[in-house]
Amino acid sequence: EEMTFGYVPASLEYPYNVQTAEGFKEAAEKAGVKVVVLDPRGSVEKQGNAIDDLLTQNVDGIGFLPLDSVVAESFVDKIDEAGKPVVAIASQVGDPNTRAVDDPYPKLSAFVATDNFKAGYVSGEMAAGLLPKDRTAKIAIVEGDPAYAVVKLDTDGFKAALDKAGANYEIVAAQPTNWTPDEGESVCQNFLTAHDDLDLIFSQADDMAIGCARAIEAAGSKVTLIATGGGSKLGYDAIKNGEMYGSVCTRPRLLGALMFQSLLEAATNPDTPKARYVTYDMPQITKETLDSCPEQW
Amino acid sequence: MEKTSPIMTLRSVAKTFGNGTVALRGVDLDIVQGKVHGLLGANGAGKSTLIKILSGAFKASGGTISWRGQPVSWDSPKAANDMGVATIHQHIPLVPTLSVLENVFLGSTGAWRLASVSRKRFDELCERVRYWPDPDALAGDLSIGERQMVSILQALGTGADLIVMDEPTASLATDERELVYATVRQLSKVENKAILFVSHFLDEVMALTDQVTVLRDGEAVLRAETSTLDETRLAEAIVGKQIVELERAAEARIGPSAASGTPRLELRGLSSPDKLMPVSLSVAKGEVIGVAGLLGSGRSELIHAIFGADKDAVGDVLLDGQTLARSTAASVRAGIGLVPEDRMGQGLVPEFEIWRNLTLPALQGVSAFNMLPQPERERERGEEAIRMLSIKASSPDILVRELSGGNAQKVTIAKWMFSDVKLFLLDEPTAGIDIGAKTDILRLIRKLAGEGKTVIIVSSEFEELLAVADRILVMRDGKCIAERNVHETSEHELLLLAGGQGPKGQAVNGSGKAAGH
Amino acid sequence: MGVYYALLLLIFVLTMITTYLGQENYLSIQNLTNVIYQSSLTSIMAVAMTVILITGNFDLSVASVAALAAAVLVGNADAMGFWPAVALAMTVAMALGLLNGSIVQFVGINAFIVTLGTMTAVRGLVLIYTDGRSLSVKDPGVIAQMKAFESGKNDVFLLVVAAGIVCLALGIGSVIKSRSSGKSLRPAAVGTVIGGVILLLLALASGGELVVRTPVVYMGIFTAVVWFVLSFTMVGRRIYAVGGNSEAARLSGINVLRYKLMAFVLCSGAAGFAGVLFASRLRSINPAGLTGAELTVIAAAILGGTSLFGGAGSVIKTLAGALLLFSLTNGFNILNLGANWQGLIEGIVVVVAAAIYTVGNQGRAKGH
Amino acid sequence: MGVYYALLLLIFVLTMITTYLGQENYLSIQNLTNVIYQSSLTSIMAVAMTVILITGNFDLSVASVAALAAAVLVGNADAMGFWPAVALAMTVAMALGLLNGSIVQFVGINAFIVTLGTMTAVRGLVLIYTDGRSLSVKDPGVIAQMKAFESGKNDVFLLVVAAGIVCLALGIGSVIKSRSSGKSLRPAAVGTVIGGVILLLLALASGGELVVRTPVVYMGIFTAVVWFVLSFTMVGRRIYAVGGNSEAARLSGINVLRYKLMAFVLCSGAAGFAGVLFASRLRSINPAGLTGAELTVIAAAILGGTSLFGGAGSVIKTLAGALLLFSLTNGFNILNLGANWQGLIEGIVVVVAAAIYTVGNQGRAKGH
Ligand SMILES: Nc1ncnc2c1ncn2[C@@H]1O[C@H](COP(=O)(O)OP(=O)(O)OP(=O)(O)O)[C@@H](O)[C@H]1O
Ligand SMILES: Nc1ncnc2c1ncn2[C@@H]1O[C@H](COP(=O)(O)OP(=O)(O)OP(=O)(O)O)[C@@H](O)[C@H]1O
Ligand SMILES: [Mg+2]
Ligand SMILES: [Mg+2]
Repeated sequence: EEMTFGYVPASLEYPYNVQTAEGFKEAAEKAGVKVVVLDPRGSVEKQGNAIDDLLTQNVDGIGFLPLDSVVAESFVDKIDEAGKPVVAIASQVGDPNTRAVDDPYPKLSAFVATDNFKAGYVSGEMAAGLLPKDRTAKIAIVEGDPAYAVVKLDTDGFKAALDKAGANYEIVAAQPTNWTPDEGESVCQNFLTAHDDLDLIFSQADDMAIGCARAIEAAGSKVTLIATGGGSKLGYDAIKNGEMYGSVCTRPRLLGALMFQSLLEAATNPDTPKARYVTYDMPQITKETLDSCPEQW
Repeated sequence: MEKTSPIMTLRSVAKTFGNGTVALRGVDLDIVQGKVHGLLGANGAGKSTLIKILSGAFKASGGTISWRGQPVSWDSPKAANDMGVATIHQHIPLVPTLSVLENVFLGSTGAWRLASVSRKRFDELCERVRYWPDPDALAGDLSIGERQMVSILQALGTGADLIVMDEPTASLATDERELVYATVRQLSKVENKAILFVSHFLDEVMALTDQVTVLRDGEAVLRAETSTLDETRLAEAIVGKQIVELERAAEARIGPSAASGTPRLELRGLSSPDKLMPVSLSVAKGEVIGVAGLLGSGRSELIHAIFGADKDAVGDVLLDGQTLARSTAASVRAGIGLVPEDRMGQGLVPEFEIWRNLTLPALQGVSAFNMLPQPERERERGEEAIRMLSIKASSPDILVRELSGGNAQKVTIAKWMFSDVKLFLLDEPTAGIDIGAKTDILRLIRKLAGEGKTVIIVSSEFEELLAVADRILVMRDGKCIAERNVHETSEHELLLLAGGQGPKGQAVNGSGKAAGH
Repeated sequence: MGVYYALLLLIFVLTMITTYLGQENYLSIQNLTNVIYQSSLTSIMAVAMTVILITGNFDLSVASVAALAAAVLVGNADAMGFWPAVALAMTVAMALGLLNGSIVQFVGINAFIVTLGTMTAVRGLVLIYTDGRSLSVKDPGVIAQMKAFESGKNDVFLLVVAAGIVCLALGIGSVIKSRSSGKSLRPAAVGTVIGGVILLLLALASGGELVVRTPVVYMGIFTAVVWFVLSFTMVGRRIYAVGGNSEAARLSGINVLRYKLMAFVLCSGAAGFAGVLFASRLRSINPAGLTGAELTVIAAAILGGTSLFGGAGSVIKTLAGALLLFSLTNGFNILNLGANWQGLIEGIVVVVAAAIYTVGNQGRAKGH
Repeated sequence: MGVYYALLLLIFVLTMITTYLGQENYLSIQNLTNVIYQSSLTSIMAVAMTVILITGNFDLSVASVAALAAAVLVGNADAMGFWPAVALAMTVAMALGLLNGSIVQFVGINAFIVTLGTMTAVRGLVLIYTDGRSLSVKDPGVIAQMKAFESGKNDVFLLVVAAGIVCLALGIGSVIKSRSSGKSLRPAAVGTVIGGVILLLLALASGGELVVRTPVVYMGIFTAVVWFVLSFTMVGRRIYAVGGNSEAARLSGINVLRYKLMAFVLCSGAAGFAGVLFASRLRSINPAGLTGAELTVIAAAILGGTSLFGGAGSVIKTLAGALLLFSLTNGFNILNLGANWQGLIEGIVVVVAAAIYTVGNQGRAKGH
């Protein structure tokens, strides 16, 4: 009998989301499983509605990219109640302040994710090697949208790595953006004006880093730019051209495939354990290790 | 009768509106160069519709128009303008956000907005009309009479050969009217232009026009040289029946009955900064007060101040001895009704039907449980108003936006006829109303007074004031400068007073007092 | 009437396509109740938005206000109990409406810019209040109350049958009356008959049990009340007059200020209630929750033919507008239409629906 | 004049705070040019939006159109070369403007709902075109052209000095004239004088070199042209007339349709140009790029006092409105204010700025 899986990303306007969907579809095609991908356009309500619609269509399993970690609990409950396996991808289910990343919400079949704390941590390690040793280094952070939980995780991981490396640093500025390159540009421009002695800028995504690179270039500044949540085509180009020092390899496509795998296991084998945590390794990407990150999304 | 070929001829022009109203049923019209052609008719006869058709604003549903012997088919007002037809429309369309100067030259061509020639031409125009508005004032800030004058300048500015004027004098006071007459004469006699002139004032028509066409129900019922007619014939042709002139039967009038006791209305030092000097006044039950004055003399301000519609006004207004709170809601509740001068801007909700407009100020009267208006009763009221004021509308469900000017005006009056209004404030109530209905309305006012209601009426037609009022106040520059008993004054005196040349009149009680109260 | 045609047309097209593709039937009771449920919060806000649009104002801040109400509820329910927290949330929301209205009416600033400002400011309050984190309810008692308040199911079979019969009766009565009095058929009468038939068919199709979720009931009640007030009471008449020509209304003795303020308070109150429902549904709130919902709300009202310049609008049509928008998204989901094409199609459908409305209306009143 | 006061007040407050906190001076030339640069794309769109608002219409689709133009440019530049791709992008944008305008004017649907529809539909096109991926430019030749087009620096010292002197001269002339003719001082004259003084002070502070980036120059030229057309040509007067009372304009023989359509094309064209600049700056485009920018654009125009009902508005004030909004964000960054408080403060500043504007204007014209 033919199986159908559903997937509800956050918004297919974002390449990252598109890649998860692509990876999911690709893996499903190989396995001969039909897929339904519904786009909630970044709205929690629409995500809930899409899940309702999938349940109405009686799919055999549902994956989703939680727009809101806490709200996601009720979605998982609902799907679980309907007796379908459910897998969350990329973003945690359950309050990130109280639940550890590697301890998924118990009703989930699996949680497939980039470890964002680790993503920040890898950037931090990279940064630690770049900071001046003889004085307190000044760092500025280009944050994502303050409403997203990853913003805090990225920053925490980044600081943890610097602290572990014993770096002598001060975060002199941290400003929110809406994850877009244009805001990245303005924020960096303002950083560079307010602090002409910055040593390093840490951007929480490649997108803002692209804009930031333009600002650095225009100001003729020597500040080092690194990012996390990278591996995108744009980031790849920027690192190759020397506009950005490095980023961290995240792999949405792989996530999509892993999510499919987890769903398939849960749907075909009732003995599959619940609440598995599935993740992958995240190498640094710098000019030297450009090809260590296989996806260019 | 000299034989000149008409500059414009209309043959069996007809118009049926989208809502099924037949406004014109085949009208012929010849307009001759150098002549003033009067177009008359009762409210809703189709005058404005005809004018909109010959100026290109509407498309006719049938018939032909020829211009200088050539059949034309305007598809836009621009086409008509370009050929030399300039129109002053009834509901004066100016651009409120542009200056007077720019409004006057709105349709002119050329590349520059602030060309100095236009200022020069503006001065010339003003000189021609002998009226000087502030060229830099915003049109939106003007009163309705001033707007009317600006639109006359606008039409003159185009230098057209045919100038069409749809009730240019309806909202003007005597002085400005004289200016318009002079202009019209100058245009036709000296500059040899053709003029199509619409008016409800028969004296005006008699004095000014060379020929007249009378419309009734969308058909031309009379076409004649003015010299062969008199006012009675005209009135008969317009209304379709003999009408009796409302005489200035002041003697026959029973004076205000209850002059003793508490006055119905008392004003104590009512004033409004920059607009109205302190006024004190006492009006009895059943008394009709006329307010005379020129354009911008503050008559409307006085009415608005009494009604509580002017937020800046200070001073006390007492109705039957009770001080009123200063809000329109309180005034209406206490039994005051206001007919404002700008019917579309202030009097009516254009997208409401006749019946919903009518019942707006007195919904309780047609509501069940004092809460739920009952459309059936409201429609009945609409029917009644249509009958009472002979409003030309097929049913009360017609939107007031679709009514002719005079009929819309009647609706603003009818709004106050169905509740217990003790004090009527009427600001130019007969503006744009035809001769038949005007008499009816003036009679209605007398009848109301007879029933013990009090009326304050503002009118630029002093004759009208003399016909209905018991007492007349004259205003100038925001001040009440004189008060006359109707028996003791004449139109001539009022004119002089309003124009500022009158004999030193007795001061109104308290207009000399300080603003204190 | 255009919006009804547009809605029926859309549903018809979706039904045809799903049937043709052999998919789950679009017209299933399950799916229809889903659509109505999905649209309920937006509909509640859109109904109130219609009122504010009728008075000639505008409110961009609804979504932010709803989010703040949700945050206040979630943030306080554990400590003070469900109902007191609801009361607090509603108070906050209505106070914000009063604030909006007061700034618009007393300072005289355009409502668009005022509510654009408060939209940003209130969203800022949400961020401050939640400190950028998602809040959630912990207390099991409160959770139970929230479930009872929001997630209950209600059999409205009898209600729908009754409403259908009433509509049918009223409609037929009105048709007969206009026939006998020789007047032309009023489209509203025909509409009422069709509405009645549809309701009865729905009841028939459901086979005696028509279960809807509680928010749908709230929406129904709220809409019915507002519709009644607007159509049949003096207050409603005055609301239309205030928007149609506020100067004429003022000079007719209507307290324009009061009605305009009231509309703001109603709109924010409805937003607050939607926020309360939202919070009860999800039992948590994230600082970005409901972002952008104001545009859907306004779009629903305008699709329903509400004028942006005041004086005209109908809440029933607004409801149809909201259903139209949600049927569309739901249709996309049922059809599994590629995400890329959704935006394009949605945009086109919105314009076409408005066109049906406008062209349908042009027979009645010719504009230039 | 209110928006200027509001802007000056905001800059003053920010300067005080930065000085007090001993931070980098807010008023540094570097920072001011930054703010202007950051606001340039929005300003270009807001200036065109002002025109469309003056004609009594509305355009919500600008941000989507800009994103589509950017996507078209980035997607085609490698294959067809930079300039042909720019031409293509501009053509697409202006065609969309014509489409918007045609639907609004010929079908007669409200501009709000039409452009809400096209906003969604065009964003859908962007998604379809990019297939949900970020596009980027590879060809080094094209990259070089883009840099030359967008990232150049231009010394405008002499220009600013010249503009300052002209303003000063015009302003003083006008003051003297009104003095001698005994009329009351027109605030515009005083404003021109102050503007001139500010420009000269700016030039002085820069110490002989005032480098701005190319988009600022484009913005300056575009604004100057639109300002000139609106203020001094007949076309400008007709644009105001069409918005102020389209019936009066029609009766005066103005081709209302043409001017309204033209405004839509201009607006989409400006959006297209902003998109081209955006794409040239980032040499890449992501499908969600510029989402939500339309609200900032409209807010700038309305803060500048443009009426939503048409007939009134000034592009210079719009520019001040845009600068106000961007000064604020820039101020937050310079002060490193926490993310939580920004929304609240931004909202309040917007309302206060509008209040300053409105209250300042109330002396002139009393509304009800
Ligand atoms: N836009 C419209 N839509 C429908 N009916 C209209 C419209 N304009 C006018 N009418 C109707 O056409 C008829 C003629 O109106 P018109 O305005 O020509 O009268 P009029 O002679 O100018 O009257 P008045 O002296 O009151 O100005 C009236 O019955 C009016 O109700
Ligand atoms: N909205 C306004 N803004 C500025 N000035 C006004 C406004 N309304 C009236 N005025 C001025 O106040 C003065 C009194 O006007 P008002 O309308 O009371 O005069 P009126 O005697 O009723 O004349 P009219 O026949 O024009 O109605 C006039 O000089 C007028 O220009
Ligand atoms: Mg007329
Ligand atoms: Mg007056």
